[in-house]
Amino acid sequence: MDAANYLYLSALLFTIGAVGVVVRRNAIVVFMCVELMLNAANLAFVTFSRINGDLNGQVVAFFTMVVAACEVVVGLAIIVTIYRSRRSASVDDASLLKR
Amino acid sequence: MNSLVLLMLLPIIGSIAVAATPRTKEVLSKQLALATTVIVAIATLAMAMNFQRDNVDLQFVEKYSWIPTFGINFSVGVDGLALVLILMSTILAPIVVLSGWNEAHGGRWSVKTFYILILVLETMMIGVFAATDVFLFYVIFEAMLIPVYLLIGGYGTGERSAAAVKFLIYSLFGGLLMLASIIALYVMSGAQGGHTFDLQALSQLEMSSTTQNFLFLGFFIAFAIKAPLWPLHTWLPDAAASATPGTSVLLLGVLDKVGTFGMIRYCLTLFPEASKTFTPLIMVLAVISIVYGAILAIGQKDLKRLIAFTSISHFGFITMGIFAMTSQGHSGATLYMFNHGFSTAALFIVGGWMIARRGSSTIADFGGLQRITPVMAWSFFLAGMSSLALPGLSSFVSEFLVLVGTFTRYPVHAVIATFGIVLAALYILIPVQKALHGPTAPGNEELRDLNIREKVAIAPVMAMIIALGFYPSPLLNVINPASAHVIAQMGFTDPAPTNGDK
Amino acid sequence: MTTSNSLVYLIALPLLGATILLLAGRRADKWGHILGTLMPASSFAVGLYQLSLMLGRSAEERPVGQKLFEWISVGSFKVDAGLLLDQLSICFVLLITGVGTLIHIYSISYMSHDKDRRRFFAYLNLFIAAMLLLVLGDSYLNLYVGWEGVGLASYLLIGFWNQKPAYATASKKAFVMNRVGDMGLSFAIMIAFATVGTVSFAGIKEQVDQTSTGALTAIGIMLLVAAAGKSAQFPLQAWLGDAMAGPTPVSALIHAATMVTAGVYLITRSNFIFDAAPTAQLLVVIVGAITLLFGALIGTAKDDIKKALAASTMSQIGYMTLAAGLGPVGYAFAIMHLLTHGFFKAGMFLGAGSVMHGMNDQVNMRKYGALRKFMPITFVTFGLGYLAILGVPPFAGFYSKDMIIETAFNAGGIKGILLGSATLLGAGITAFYMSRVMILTFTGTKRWDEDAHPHESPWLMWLPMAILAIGSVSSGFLLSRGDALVNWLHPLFDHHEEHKHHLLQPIVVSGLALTMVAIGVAIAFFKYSRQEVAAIAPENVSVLTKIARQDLMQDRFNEAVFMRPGQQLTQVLVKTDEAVIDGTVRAVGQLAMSSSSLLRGVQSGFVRSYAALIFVGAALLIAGIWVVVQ
Amino acid sequence: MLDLAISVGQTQTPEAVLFWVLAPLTVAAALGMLLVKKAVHSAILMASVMVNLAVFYIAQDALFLGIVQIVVYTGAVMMLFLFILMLVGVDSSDSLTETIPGLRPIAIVAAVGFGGLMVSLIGRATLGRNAIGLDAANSLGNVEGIAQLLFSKYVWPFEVVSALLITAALGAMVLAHHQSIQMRPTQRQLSTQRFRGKSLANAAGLPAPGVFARHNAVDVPALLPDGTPAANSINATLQARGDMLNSGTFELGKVDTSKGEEK
Repeated sequence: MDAANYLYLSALLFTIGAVGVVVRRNAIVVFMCVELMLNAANLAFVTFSRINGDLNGQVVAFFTMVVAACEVVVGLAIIVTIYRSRRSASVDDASLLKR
Repeated sequence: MNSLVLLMLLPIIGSIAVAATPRTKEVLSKQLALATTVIVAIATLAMAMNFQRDNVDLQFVEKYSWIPTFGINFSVGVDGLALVLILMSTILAPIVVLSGWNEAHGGRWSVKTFYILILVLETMMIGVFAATDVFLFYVIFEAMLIPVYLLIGGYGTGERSAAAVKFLIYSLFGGLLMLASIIALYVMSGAQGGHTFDLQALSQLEMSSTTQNFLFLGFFIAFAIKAPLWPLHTWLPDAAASATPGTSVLLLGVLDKVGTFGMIRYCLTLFPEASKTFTPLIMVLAVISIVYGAILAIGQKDLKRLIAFTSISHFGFITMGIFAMTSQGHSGATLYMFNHGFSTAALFIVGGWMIARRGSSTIADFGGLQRITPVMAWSFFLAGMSSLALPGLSSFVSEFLVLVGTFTRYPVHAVIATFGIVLAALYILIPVQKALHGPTAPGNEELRDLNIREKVAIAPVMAMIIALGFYPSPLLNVINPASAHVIAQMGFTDPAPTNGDK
Repeated sequence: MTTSNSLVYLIALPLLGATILLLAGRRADKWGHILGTLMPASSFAVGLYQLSLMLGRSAEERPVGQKLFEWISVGSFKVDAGLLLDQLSICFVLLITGVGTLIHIYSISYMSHDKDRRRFFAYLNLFIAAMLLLVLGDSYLNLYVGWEGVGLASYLLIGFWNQKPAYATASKKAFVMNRVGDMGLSFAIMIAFATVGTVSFAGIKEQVDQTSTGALTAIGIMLLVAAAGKSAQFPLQAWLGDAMAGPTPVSALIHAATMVTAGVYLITRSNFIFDAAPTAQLLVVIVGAITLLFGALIGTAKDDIKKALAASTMSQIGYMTLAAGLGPVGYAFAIMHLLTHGFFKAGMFLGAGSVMHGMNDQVNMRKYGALRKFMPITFVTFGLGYLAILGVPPFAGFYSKDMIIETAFNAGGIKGILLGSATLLGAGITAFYMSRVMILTFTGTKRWDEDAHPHESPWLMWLPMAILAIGSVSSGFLLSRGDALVNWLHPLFDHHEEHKHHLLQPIVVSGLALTMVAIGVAIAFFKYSRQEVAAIAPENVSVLTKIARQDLMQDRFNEAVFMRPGQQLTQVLVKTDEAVIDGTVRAVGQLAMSSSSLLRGVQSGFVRSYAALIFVGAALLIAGIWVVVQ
Repeated sequence: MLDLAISVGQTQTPEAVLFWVLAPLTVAAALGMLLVKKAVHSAILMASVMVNLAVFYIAQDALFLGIVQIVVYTGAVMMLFLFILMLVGVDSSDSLTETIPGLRPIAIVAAVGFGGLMVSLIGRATLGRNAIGLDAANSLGNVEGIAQLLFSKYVWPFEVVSALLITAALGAMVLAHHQSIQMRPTQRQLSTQRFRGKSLANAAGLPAPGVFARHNAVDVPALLPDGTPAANSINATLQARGDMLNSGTFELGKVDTSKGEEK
């Protein structure tokens, strides 16, 4: 089987994740979509690791996971904070960047 | 003491001393500033005594490596032209400090900040005329905007912030174009014998006429904004109307001269061919400036704006003299720069006193001052007479030289420009009539005449105006060789008398 | 040329006086007028000394020069601060300092009630200095300094009582119109430098032969413009009437005897140019002829005694200009008329001042009448001046004016007849309006205001009047005896002795002139002496009178053609500058603002739209890579 | 493209089967994430994507990562998500109508462009050699291989990432910590507020849910004496989440007072 298929899958998942970030309003879902993009990248790393025959790709994917975990922790904390003050988890409501 | 660098350091040292004074002791900071400027003026005079008049090379040359990576040097030196302008700047500085003793009050910042800014500005004024490294010149050219911006925006009146921003943006725009040209010169110098910013070396560059034209425009537009040439002048009336009188003196008297100085020193030296190409256009703009500035001055209701517009007219004369490319025009233009510094200074200083006393800058609010405050009125009148180039006063010599010099090569331009002298009579006499003559306007009865400090401040200016009107030789002797040198470098000779082609 | 080191004192003394009086301020109030009078008097003494030296030398060696210092020297443009005293300028020097001193003396008394008398004397001294510089300068540029200097002094003196807005306006008007003339002088100097290469009298004179007529004509016309401005000649005459706003001694000194004649000096001084430029010369004659009639006509309708005299001055200078335009034959007569006119007109102005002094500064002649009995000395001195201006023999005007009329007739051809007729007509009208002044002021019934108490002026005032009256009586005879002045001036002018065909014999000319004068006097006598004169000017007068009262519409014309369009242009330009030029600048700012607010729409604040932008950006980046690796 | 073909090991066919079964499922789950209304459903679908990816990792000789993916991601991170979802409102559902005009078309165009270009780029990519496979690298075992790299070559990033993790944990604590802006009112103040307020309506305390109602659950509002439901008897959070039953449905029919009077 062609390892490139994994890459196609990775690209597809990444795109879906990106669309999700743009389209969905619920902050938590947006976050999940970001995770999806990260995972898609991880898949590509793992695949490249296999193609190149060394484990560097897997290590990077591992790091990505850790960073993603950090991001989730902080991100969700932010969501909770926002929710607490605004009673909403919609990213559109937090449009204060405008002014 | 013949070191330009030391001369530049003096005001800086003074400004540090001023900065060290406690905030509450305002008088001390004023006295320190005055002492510094007087010392600088004396030092400059002493230097001028040692200047060799007939030597057309740069003198008092000093060169220190500054940013070796880019071949940038801190190099200074003066010829007759630069010396005269430095002399003017350093003589004006103490007069500005003394005449505007109280104008820093009511500013946004403290009094001592005002004097620190003035002193820093003085250093830059010397540096900008003395710089012989194009990069150094550019840095000072732009850096000068900062103190002036702060002086207008922080201590001015009326719409001072808007005026300061307008001034800054206009100047920055011009400076940007010049920077582009300077970088281009630098890059080209790399291909022709090594990267350098040295003026002498850059003037030897060979470049195609198209390149020269574009680079010339980059420099020229920057200078045309500085020495407001129609139609790039609209920042000046706003800035002058909002600035304190002292700032206006430095702005119009010295800073704007950087424009006309730059035209001679940089435009003509670096791009002789392009200068010739653009001369017809520039001459037309200069003539328009003369007439246009004069007509607009006639139409002004605000004293400061009026003076600003008269300066636009005068800068038209200077530009015309420069590009007429005759020795009379050129020397006249240089002398005009010097004389204009003093006559405009007198107008602004005395006008500023009038405005400060009356609390209004509208001309119609004055009236009958000649009877209430005779000394002040006479000072204003004399300054006005100098501004309209009355023979016997300094401006006449320069204005007439410019006209004669222009006439020999561009008779039509000179003839139209001469109409400016009738308009000058109007724009001076109208405010004189409204402000000094006529019945005493209500609210003016109690105005005080000049006090001792003010008399001491204005006396040297008046003396200069009269003395140079009758005996301009000391200056002309310094200016002539430099002017002749530039004309000769450009490959021009004065037109010979035609005898009407008989 | 002989040099003399004392010429500079002629100018320096009054200049020193002016400086001291201006700088000393109120401290000099007590003695200012004395110093102010001593200065021109000592100048006069220096002048006399110079004259005596001059008389001791042969005609060719009479001119003396003095180089003070190098004034302007740039390239080939070299002008020294140099003075030149020759036969022509000594006439002026003596006239200026002599009449000047008398008028200073007169002013001591005339201005005694004015608390600014010191300032008045300072201005007068300044004027004397400038006027002397004008006539002593050895180049056009030096002359120019004096030229504008007298303009400044005139401005200051006309506006001496500038607390009255009308007076301030009058002074401004005078200065501005003079500046128009000065512009002509500038042009002349510029053309001279560009074509001849020098601006000194001697230098240009030397090269006249090598210079084209076109250039000389241009210089000549420009000099004429200058002369017209300074001497109130057509078309720059409008300021003179208003200049009467100044104190009367000023009108006598500046606007009758000296400054206004500077134009005639300029033309005579430039004789070598005009002689070589017939077109310019013709224009000079035309301007002179028009002005002499113009002024005379205005004079007939003026009720203001000073304005009537001013109109007369304008007319008389028209005579001089005309004479100067007639070439070598006319220069000396122009100067002679200038000198005699300096005496009688100054005397009459001082007389008018004396009348005003006694009549509470009333200037309206219709409010005078029968003053002969109350002011006998004034009447006599004024009357002598009157006889002189009429040209009644043997008074001064007879000699000088008849010479001009005669020369005009002898100009030849149709030109001579036209000019001669104009001068004759002018003489008649002059007789009419001067008689009118005489009759209205000194004879007839009292038409005074109630608070008027006319009295003779103090001796300080009538003494100068008397001296001038003596001059009015005798100067013509003295100057023309044995052609004294003509011979004196002869070396300066290229007098080619051409014995032209004399159209009319001198005696015929005198007869004609006297007839015209008699007619004029008679008309005035019947109109004003035989009929009751209204104290208030009648309104139901002919259109011509109305026009004449309005100075032949000269102000209307200037207003309609120059002033109002000028004002409108100014207003339009002020608005244009604001709206168009600054508007463009502001529009650029606005453009930046509006485009930024447009772009700000992209920054909606919605995280998702930023994310979308990032996404689009990423897509574009990939597209870029795609294209690159193609 | 052929260069990328893998000719390693004998697991070729089974892997292909695995891929072609799971890949569509993964894509479908991912798409579903986009399309479902409820966040909880999205989370479940996300979890399934992650499990699938874990399988793919294992299939590609990344045993360690596969396990970590399940343990850390699916186990911990997704649980965190669900936890927050519960906190925020487990049932709340998004409306899928777009509120920012033009965003959805832009997103779709960008997605098509991005995805298409990506796929075509991958399709055109050449490596210049055959894929190597991890057999050699994993000779000591996958975990040991990764450990060797992690503690030698990547030890510095590893340490940095650990610092990052700790910082993030701290940050989350700081963020989630509620800062009281004003003093907590004392009992006395609360009491004053209650009795000296504008009205005495709530002086006796809010009604408890379920009072006089047909049910006594927390999401059933109390009924007022006239039979109307009292909305303020229910916790505000329940209302905000929309978890409250419509109080109107609990309204009693109009009480016939006249009859009651008779009885």
